[in-house]
Amino acid sequence: MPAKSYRDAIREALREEMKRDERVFIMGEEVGVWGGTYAVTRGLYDEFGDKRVKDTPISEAAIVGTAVGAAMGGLRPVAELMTINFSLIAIDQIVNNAAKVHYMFGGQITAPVVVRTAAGWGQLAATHSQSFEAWFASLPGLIVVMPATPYDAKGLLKTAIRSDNPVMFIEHSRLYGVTGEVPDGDYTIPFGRSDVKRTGKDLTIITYSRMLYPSLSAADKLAGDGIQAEVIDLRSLRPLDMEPVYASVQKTHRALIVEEDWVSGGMGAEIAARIGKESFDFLDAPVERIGVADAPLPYAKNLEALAIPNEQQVIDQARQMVDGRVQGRRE
Amino acid sequence: MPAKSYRDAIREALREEMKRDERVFIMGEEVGVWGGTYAVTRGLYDEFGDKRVKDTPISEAAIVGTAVGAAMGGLRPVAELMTINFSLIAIDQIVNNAAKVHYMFGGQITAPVVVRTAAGWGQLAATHSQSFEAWFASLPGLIVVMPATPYDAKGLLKTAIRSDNPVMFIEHSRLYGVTGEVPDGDYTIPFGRSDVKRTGKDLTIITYSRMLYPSLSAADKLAGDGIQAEVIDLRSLRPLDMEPVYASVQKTHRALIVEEDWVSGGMGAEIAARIGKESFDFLDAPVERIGVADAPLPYAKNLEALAIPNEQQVIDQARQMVDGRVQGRRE
Amino acid sequence: MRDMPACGNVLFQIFIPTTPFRDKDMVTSRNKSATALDVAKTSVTKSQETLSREDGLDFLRQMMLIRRFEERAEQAYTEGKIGGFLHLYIGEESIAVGAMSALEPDDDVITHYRDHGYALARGLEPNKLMAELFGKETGVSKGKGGSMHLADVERHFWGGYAIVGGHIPLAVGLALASMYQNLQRVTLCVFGDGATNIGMFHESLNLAAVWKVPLVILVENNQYGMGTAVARASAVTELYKKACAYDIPAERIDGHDLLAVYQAVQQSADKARRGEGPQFIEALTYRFRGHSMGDPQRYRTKAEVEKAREQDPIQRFEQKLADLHLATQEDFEHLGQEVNATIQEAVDFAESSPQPEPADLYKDILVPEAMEAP
Amino acid sequence: MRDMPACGNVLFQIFIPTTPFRDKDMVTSRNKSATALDVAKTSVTKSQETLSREDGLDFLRQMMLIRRFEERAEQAYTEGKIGGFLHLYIGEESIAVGAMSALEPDDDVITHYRDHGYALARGLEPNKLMAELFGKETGVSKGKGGSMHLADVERHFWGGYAIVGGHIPLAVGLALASMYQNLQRVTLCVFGDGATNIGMFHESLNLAAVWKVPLVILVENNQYGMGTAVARASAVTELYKKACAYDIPAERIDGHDLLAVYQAVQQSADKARRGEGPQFIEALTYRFRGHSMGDPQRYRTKAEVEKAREQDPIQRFEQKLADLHLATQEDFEHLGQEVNATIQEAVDFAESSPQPEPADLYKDILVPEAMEAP
Ligand SMILES: Cc1ncc(C[n+]2csc(CCOP(=O)(O)OP(=O)(O)O)c2C)c(N)n1
Ligand SMILES: Cc1ncc(C[n+]2csc(CCOP(=O)(O)OP(=O)(O)O)c2C)c(N)n1
Ligand SMILES: [Mg+2]
Ligand SMILES: [Mg+2]
Repeated sequence: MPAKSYRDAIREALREEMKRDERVFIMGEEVGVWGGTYAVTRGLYDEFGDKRVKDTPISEAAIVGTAVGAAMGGLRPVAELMTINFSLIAIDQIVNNAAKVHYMFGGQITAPVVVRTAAGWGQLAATHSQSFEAWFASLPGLIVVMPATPYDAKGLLKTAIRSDNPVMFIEHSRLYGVTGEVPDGDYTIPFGRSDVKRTGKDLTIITYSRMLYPSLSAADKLAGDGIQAEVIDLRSLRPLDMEPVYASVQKTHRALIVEEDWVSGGMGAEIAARIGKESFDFLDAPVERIGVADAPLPYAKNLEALAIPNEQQVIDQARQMVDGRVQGRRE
Repeated sequence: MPAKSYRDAIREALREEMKRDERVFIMGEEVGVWGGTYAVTRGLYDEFGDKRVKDTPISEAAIVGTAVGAAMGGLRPVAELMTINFSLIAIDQIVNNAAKVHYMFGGQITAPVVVRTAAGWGQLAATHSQSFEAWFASLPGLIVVMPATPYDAKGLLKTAIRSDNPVMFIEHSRLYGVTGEVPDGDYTIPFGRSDVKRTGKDLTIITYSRMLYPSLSAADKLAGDGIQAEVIDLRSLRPLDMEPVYASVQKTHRALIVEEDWVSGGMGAEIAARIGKESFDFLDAPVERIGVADAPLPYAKNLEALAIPNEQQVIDQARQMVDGRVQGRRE
Repeated sequence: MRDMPACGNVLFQIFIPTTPFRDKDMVTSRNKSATALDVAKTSVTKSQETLSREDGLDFLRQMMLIRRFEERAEQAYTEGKIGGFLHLYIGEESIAVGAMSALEPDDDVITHYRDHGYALARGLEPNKLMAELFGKETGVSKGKGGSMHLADVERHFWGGYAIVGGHIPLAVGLALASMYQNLQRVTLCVFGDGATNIGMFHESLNLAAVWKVPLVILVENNQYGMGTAVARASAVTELYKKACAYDIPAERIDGHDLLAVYQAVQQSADKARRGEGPQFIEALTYRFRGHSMGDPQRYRTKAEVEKAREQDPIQRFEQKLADLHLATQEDFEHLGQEVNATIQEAVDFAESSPQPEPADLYKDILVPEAMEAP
Repeated sequence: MRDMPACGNVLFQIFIPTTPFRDKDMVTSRNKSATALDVAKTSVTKSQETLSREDGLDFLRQMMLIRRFEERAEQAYTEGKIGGFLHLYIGEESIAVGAMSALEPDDDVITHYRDHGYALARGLEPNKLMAELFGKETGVSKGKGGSMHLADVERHFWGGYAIVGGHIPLAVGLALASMYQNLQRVTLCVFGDGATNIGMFHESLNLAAVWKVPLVILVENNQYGMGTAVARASAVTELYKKACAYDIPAERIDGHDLLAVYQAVQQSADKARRGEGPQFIEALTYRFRGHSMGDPQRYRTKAEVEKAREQDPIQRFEQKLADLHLATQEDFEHLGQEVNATIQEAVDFAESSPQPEPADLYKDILVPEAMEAP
């Protein structure tokens, strides 16, 4: 399979779906002439023209709401919110329209809209470094995916575009350059399938999006110490596929969640709560969570580096958890 | 102590604080001439006039943002959002301004604003029956309180108004008529103090806001069966005071969380995750969660009744958990 | 001195009443003679001159149907058979009937929570509407939506929405879908005076104008957003002037004049259909009842309401039909009986319909995904 | 035919360039002679006729300081010493300097992320500003804010904000605080053309006008919001006309004419101070650099930028001073050296300042609560 970047994989999915289905179009700030601020949509405006690739004014509520309305009216909009931080301005449209119209009108209306957006950071300071996936994942009526690899990104975006449901498709600004094997042409990945990205028997690391990478590299280093970590990439946050997690914990007896969000109220809270219930009889140590420092993100490089979780934290936490096993921590 | 309604207790706090401090004022939709759609601010417009009690246009982002700006400029605004559902329109102002300005500018700016709003339901359908307290509670830089009793409401609102921090003060539309003992005159309740509303040794029920009442009445009924439930009212959701919870679970070995929010990603997720970690060695059964059905709220009365947690569910769940103990469920 | 942008270079002046408006204060800027329109789908304009007895009686019947529907709904509400919020449209019926009659069947309509009038005028069955208010399985939205969320996609009636202004961007999207697919459809989007102050109004109108989508905005200026009078909430009280910030053609009409509404909507829809982009209509009206059930109405006097009631659109239209010798008191009484029977049937239907099944709580949250695991 | 609201009953016409604007296309509606103002706090109006050498050189110095600051910041960015987003103001300096000079020291100022010019013109120390960009503890915001979040509350400079339009309601609140406390303070709120399309703009202007708060809105129309030309994003391209939807007096000025900016802001501030409510100024300008570092600038031609550069506000102001015989080339060179030295010192200060302490990560999240458990 050819190696492609996460960015190119996403663009490929967009392009192929636009060619496949006339109803698919893109709208958002700077998606056209500029080519997308993260260059994801580069070239599409030239190829498809301004009917299919629509630049918008800076008005996130109108962007999402218009996309939802167009979806109701029979189109397949892919709306881009430049970053997930700006989704707050549009969140009423996501919560109260996208995720509600199907149910609230007794099933007669569908809103097959995809909202693409990007989490991320990089000395962008407090208002531009947030990650609200856990909020979206709490909403019945919405599908939330957050792929980590180019392969998953392409396959899941195609599924999202073809789905009759509203989908939040959350990318990550620091993954766009990451490469991986991506088939040319068509393939899809269903929602709600967690993916075991590495197998192991001593510890289960549950993660998604960019945190997959420090988790995997931590697992490599841990293997050098004789600790075999299983790494599970959730990929979909709603529906959330916990079966592979429970199966893994039944084997490893230890679960560590690694997310790039505030720990308090993040995805890890829900995952830990579910493991705590469903794997109660199998846990040999408390479920641990690693995430962003419980502070607004600072601009200063050194402080930001302290705030974002990294490989070393994963290694340290994993070691401590497994040592706990060795020492027979459980009473 | 005189008995007062939750509504009157809140009004009393507002009135007393307005008399105490010229800088305190109220703004929001229908807070003035109408007297508040839930009649909370009734009479204040007549007493204080339109400088201190300001009706606003329907523009939630401007309401909260203007209040934050006025707080930065030296006032003590109490902004009302008619219901917590409409907070979504203002959420960018809460997240990115109220909760950020102090940190982002290195401590030089403060935003001593109170945003009062009400959760609730009552055949109001999908967009008007939501409860987003868990979202707000995930935000560093914000204080979130959600009182259940008239006494707590008055004391916490006074603390909120006097605090130099931004506070989300979340009331409940179905509690306004509830009465309880409330002292005349001044008293305050600090943030971050969970309150044990009933003691017990067999099971810890952790709850807040309206769910305190079915939890307490369930506890009464359970007592008839010889099950003594301890009921803890969190009161503040951020800061979240977990010490009384851990202390209780150390005694009861069982924790049940009852919330009036979707279970998935609700406050209960964070609480369960923390108990799972901090009380790992003391739990004799999985932490259980009771909350709203995982669906948008329907209008139909019978369906809504199915969706909202009730006393019976608490009783059933508690019995099951305690029976588990009796049967020595732990491996 | 500096320039004060004079918005609305109007050819007419309307007195905005602080006390209830009077008919004689209301004129419209509309050119009374219908212009010949060069599109296929143009309805025949109905003016005072061309109004037939049949159309006149039908308009009246629809208004009476809405009135009676709501009176019975109000009664059912006090009996505890309807819950939640119930927003009555009483006094404003001429707008919904005039507007719906002016549209093509496949034009898209989307409105706010005060939606009974639009639903009925759009031809939704009274039985299913009343059942929806009763929260029954047979309701248009299967009992999931209630009074504020009536919809019928087959009739291109996209529903009532309860977040003020929240449906305006949806309307832009519906209009875009029509344009994108080269359909001849126009979207009509209805909301109140209060909604013109929310950000989504601004974002949506701007986007609609930039993209020139076939959208007709119909603002029902009933003088109040809940208890807040227009002048206390909006810096500009002639609301049609807000359209100037988007270069959208706008006009203000007497909403209690059914034919004026009909003509304004028809002409605006034709323009939008022709590709002239969004159009804006402000219809002056007055809400005879409280905002919803249980409104203490401290914000206005009884006298003001009484005065406004003198301009009841139904009475006015009856008078017009009588003046034009198109109908008699007897016709009106006959219609009244017909309408009463229809509504009685609707109430009976609603009463006797089953509640949704418990399992319906979890139905229609998501469309089942076609895609399964590989 | 129906009424098209003609917004902005203007006494003047400005050609909006699709290619870069030229000076001669720009005129302002401003009455050149300053009106006598009946408030205590009125600054002396600076016009071409009354400009002193001292003021002239000071204005120039400030513009040069901003320019040099940003050139060095750009360099530091490419060296990896500054991170995140860096939005240069190069080409727009006349607006910040003109505007800040026209305000009283205790007037409140709040702006967007393109804030270096305002911070410097408001008198914040270059050392502390550069240190902020370098993410150092000695920065104005202790390294927590960076380029987009410069503030100094002592100078009533409430900061730069990075959510487009998100600070506009804050400005309304600051102005309300001033009015509420009977202070003579005016709030100046700055943002770009792109921000006029967001809902918060609409909500804020309406509320400001309804409450008549002492607010001056200053829109920097630099022709683009990122890569989107005004006409592609805004249905009305003469942005001052948007104020008509709120009955706010508005004007459009040549932003590259420092004295025009000065006068417009001063007069608007005086009116707001006198209780005439919010005022609106649209200053036409052009951004010489990319939106931020790493802008591929596909949305405009090199030629367009080159053409615009001919109207460099610094060069124009030097020319004006020379024409008025207020200063010579030698003065300009001298100023250049002075400014270079100041900025070199700022860079040295920033370089040698310590990073924040690790513990600072958790500092200033909340103000410690006075209240303790009973
Ligand atoms: C965003 C939002 N804010 C507040 C409310 C509460 N609310 C419901 S209707 C209404 C008044 C709307 O007035 P208007 O737009 O004039 O319509 P009318 O009810 O007069 O027909 C308000 C404030 C809401 N539903 N949504
Ligand atoms: C709500 C929001 N949407 C999008 C962005 C991304 N963004 C940052 S600056 C900008 C352009 C703003 O243009 P304008 O208001 O004209 O100001 P200028 O940068 O030209 O000075 C955009 C879209 C943002 N920061 N906030
Ligand atoms: Mg109204
Ligand atoms: Mg700009």
